[in-house]
Amino acid sequence: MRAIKASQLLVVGVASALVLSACAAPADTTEGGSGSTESFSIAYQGPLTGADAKYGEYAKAGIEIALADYAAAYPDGPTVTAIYSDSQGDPAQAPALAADLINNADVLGVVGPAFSGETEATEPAYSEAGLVTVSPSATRVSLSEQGWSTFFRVVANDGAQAPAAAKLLTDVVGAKTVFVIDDASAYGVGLGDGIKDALGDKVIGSDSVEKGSTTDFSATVTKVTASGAEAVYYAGYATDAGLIQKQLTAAGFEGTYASGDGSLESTFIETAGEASEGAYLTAAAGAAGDDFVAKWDALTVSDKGSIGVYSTEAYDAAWVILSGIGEGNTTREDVLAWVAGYDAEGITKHIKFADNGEIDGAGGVYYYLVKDGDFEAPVAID
Amino acid sequence: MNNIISGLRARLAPVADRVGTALEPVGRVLGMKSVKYPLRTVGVLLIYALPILHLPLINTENSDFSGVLFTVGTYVLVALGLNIVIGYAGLLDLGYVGFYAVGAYTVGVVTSEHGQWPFFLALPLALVVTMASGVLLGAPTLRVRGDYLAIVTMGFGEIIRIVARNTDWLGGAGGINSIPSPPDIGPEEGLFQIPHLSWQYGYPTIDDRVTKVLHFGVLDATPYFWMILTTIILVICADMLIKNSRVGRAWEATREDEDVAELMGVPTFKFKLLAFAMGACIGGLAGAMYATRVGFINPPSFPLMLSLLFVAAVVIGGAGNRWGAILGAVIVAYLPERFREFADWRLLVFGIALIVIVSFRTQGLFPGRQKKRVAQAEKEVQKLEEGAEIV
Amino acid sequence: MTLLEIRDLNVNYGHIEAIRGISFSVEEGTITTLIGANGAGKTTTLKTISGLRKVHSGSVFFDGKDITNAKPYERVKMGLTQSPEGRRCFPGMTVMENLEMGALLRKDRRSAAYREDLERVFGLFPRLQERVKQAAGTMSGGEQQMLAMGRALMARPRLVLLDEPSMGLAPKLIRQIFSIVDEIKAQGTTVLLVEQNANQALKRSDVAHVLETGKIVRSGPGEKLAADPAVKAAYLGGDV
Amino acid sequence: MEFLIGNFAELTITGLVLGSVYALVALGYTLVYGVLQLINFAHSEVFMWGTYAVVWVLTLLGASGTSSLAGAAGYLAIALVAAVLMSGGVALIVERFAYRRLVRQNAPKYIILISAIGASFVLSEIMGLRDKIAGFLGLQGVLGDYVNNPRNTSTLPVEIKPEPVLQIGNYMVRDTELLIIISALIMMFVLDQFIRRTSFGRQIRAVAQDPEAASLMGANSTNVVRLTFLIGGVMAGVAATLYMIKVGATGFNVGFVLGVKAFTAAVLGGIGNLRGALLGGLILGIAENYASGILGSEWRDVTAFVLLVLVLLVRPSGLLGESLGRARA
Repeated sequence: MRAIKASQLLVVGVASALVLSACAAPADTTEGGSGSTESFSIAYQGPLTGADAKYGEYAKAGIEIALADYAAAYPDGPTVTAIYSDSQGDPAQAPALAADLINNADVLGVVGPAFSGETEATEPAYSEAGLVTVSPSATRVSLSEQGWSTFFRVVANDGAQAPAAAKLLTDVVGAKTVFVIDDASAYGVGLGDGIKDALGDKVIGSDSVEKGSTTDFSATVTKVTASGAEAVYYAGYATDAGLIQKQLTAAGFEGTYASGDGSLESTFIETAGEASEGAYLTAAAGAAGDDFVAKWDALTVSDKGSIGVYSTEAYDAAWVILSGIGEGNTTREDVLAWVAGYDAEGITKHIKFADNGEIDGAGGVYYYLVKDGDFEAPVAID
Repeated sequence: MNNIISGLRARLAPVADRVGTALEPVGRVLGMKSVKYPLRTVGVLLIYALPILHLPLINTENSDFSGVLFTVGTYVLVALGLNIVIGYAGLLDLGYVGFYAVGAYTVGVVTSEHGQWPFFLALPLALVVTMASGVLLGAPTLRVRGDYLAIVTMGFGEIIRIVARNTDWLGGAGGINSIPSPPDIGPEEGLFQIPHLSWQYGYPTIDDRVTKVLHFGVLDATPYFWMILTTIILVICADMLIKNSRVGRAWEATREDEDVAELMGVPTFKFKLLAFAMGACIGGLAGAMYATRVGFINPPSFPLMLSLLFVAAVVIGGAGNRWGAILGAVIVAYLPERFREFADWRLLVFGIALIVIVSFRTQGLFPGRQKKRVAQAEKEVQKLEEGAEIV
Repeated sequence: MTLLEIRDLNVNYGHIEAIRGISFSVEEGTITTLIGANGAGKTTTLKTISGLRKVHSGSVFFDGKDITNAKPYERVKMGLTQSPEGRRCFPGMTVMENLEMGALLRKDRRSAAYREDLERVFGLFPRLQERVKQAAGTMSGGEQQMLAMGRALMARPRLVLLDEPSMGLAPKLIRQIFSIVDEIKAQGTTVLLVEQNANQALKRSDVAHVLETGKIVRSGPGEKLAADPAVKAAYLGGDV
Repeated sequence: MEFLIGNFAELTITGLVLGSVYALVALGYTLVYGVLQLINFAHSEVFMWGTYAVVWVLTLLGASGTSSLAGAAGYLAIALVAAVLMSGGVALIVERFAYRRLVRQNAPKYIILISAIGASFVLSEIMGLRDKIAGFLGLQGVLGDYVNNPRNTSTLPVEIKPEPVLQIGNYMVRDTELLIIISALIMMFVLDQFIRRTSFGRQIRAVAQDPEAASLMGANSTNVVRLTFLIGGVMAGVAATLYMIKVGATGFNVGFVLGVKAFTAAVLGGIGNLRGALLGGLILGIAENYASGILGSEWRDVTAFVLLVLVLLVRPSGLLGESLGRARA
């Protein structure tokens, strides 16, 4: 009997739904109110679980600090909370998450998407919905070339990093021959190809190792040592970067090792061990200042992430949106306009966006030298 | 053809009768003699209506429900295809994601990377290409048996992904972006608009969201869900026809005992290849729809792990039973989205669930009907064994 | 003294009753034979005694102890081994390794008693000694049968179950196998024999039982059953 | 090609090193397959847990800094014991919870495969969530360093510096490389003798060939299966130690990738065949290196699988055939 009742109910439910939809006027679901009683959200889209979860953790630290700063700077402004949307960095999962954020009228801006792949998959929707996104870490060059009105990033793209990295290798390191390795990811190939273009015939060899598919790089190591290159640049992520350097050193390679922003985290030094001494890491990101770390320490929220690469960029991205809300922009349209016209000093660089959403003037590209088991303060490459 | 239809009818009649009998009281209440067709229609309509009803309990938090339903739809489609390979023909394919990728890449290449074909023209091409790739991969590999096939297919799945990554013509590591949505049918505003329900206050109210029918925008996944649901229904119909035809019986014979099937004149290799190609084709269909919905594909979207999830879907549902495969797909695709609040624990819980489900339902949740028959027969065979002594 | 006792044994396969309430006992130092047509339940009875099949009801006693629910290896330890139907030698192992498998649970691998048993088996089956290093899978059917029996004896059992030892063998070999069965008995091991080759089996049985569709329909001393016209008509027709 | 010839010795030896690890892990797959005809998908995680045992025990012992291989020998011996215990234990747990019930019920192979895949997820996720699990149990304070950053790479606290010891061709072989190859060969030899000569080994082979006949001989098949998993786990533990000596870093997801390769190696050599696992592992390791050298590292996995398909087309049951039972195993 129970089953019958349920199916009857369903039938009735469908019928009434159709009837309702036919005659009822759309109900107003947005809440009215003004001043400090209003509440809005900013969202983060990126990996919070899965293999890349640490990037989400790092971004979370920046966003939480920005929220605390916002509450201090605009005590009378609307209440803003953060929604963390866990895409795992996966283009397949991201669209449904983005749609949910778009359907949530409280969300006025998105910090993210964190990765380039998920950006490709979700930005068309954000763009159509007019929900502004400011990415702290999606660096693929092509992202700004697709005419998305809502796409902004506070980080220089791979195109800016590559020539600077090439310059580091030739001018600072003084290498005459360079071996370029990429990790066959979209990021690694883009960066690696950029460096090869910039170095021209100084590149005496290259190889491509798949991210995470092996921990044994002996064939690559053999290639490097056989080529006699004075420097190696690895375009990829920290663990593999560390393993390659360690195995290179073990095989007697004595040249200079360099890698990019994907490797700029302690994992690289831990993995490479002593071999990491004297390695260069390039990034279009400055270091988190003591001030930033102190603010993070002072945070009282229970889950405040941790500071790492792109934490400061996440802060800047969040701040661009939050300051807009604080200044009284409480519709998506206004926030979008605010971000597009933003022109102020951020903690990583001066933030002003070009029409395509790229950071104007690209900010600087820095290198970090590994010394005594730690990254030294960044030095601008110019 | 007549054969097929009468076979189909004979096969379905008892099921329909059983359903009819079970639902008889409902019919009496509604004052109808037979309710199975109206009821089934309502059921299908209800599934179509799911994305706009946003029913509490099954609605997903933090993840757009129609988007989730679309994802579930792709898994269901994939599971139907893989069920032909694993369930009907008994070939363990651990590289099925390869065909999914081929379908997606075909659409990506002809609609965005190297052409501007409309989606509905690219779709048939994707079917042809995946079917061809199924034959191409199947021809050499299907000669190896059993578990070797599993590892070889797994290898092919990986090869497809790596080749896509290393081939610039296929977009390389960066993948293919700006894959267009299917063209709208009818006017820009959709044929008509359907509002969504909201359960914000515990009872249904009309939300201000509307879905434009047959308008494939990037914001609303509902039309895509309807597209894939319609495809699923068509595939199920085709699946029923084939399963009950001579081909279906040949698959069954091949699966149960390849040598005996050969002796009875079944060209087993041909039939295995057919199963492989058909499975590939349906997997490609799912991949094509995925590509046009997400608009962006790259090699990491097709990891080996996905193959394992697909196999898990088919097997926990009950290999050989299409409804079981569908249920399995729903479990594998929907539950992780529904229970997003478990966030980091999802894969762990999923792993535990896999172990628990299979250890209590050793034939899957819904074993195929012939599987049940086989299980029954095995008991009898054991008795006959006794008499099969060679003198 | 009664070595093995079966009481009211019932064994089912699914819903099919393979053994329906049989009872019999095996006296120490004798040869007991079960004969019957295909599907009568002979092999099932032996598998149940060895613990490969679960009992539905009834009980099995060995040496006065209830072993109805004992594991196969526990029964082997107590001195109950079987040479299974179809020989079932380990094809990938040498003759010696197969014999050693038979003595798996013995702890006295280095003792004189063990060597004695090995000598005894080689005495019974000289062919095996010639082929100690040959893989069992490459030997003829008769040789494999000898190996299977020798293997069962290596555990130094008190009761050995022989399931169709003459199956598929040439007449000359069959006679040889049966004379070895006599020899085994003479050396003091009790034998429970299952045979289709009823004539040869009955001749040397102290007691025999006729099984039909899971039931014992006739019992008696072997010679007497062999003379029974009904048994003769049913089982001794075209026998060797 | 010129590159291959010029660096033949180096590519071959480093390939052998890689192949040795594949081979040791492949043994776990091949043993379980030999006895149960099942692919133990969770075996890769058994290896992964072993690598963590190495890291943890060295952290516990307070090892730090850098050391030569000989200098760290004491530490490594203890780590080896820990890894073997850990991997062996995890293998037994897998057998108990993912296999035993299903094998007893004679469940279809696919079902057992799914159970194994489930176990694989569970094992790697437990490792990846160990901080949260420790927090849940209130042990975070006690376990501290051992459960931090579970999704990140964990590195060996003492860094082992390889020293060149032996010139082969134009390549100076490092001591670590020599150790790995020799250890793998020794382990293979020991295992081979164990399976061939001991009573336990004979039981394993007997159950592999005919489980019912084996139980008539008094073999306890539950114990044999357990033993098989245990041996596979022990070998994975040895592999894990060697792996950590060479690579020095691990992560919760290192098992999957290596497992796929090791399994491929087992099939290549003939699954169920111990010597096949060794041969398959070594060939795969070398082939991957040669292919990376000639075609570029991005093609190495493709090469591995293409090699497998080609071998299976010519020899449908692997290079040496399936035969855990053969007299000459």
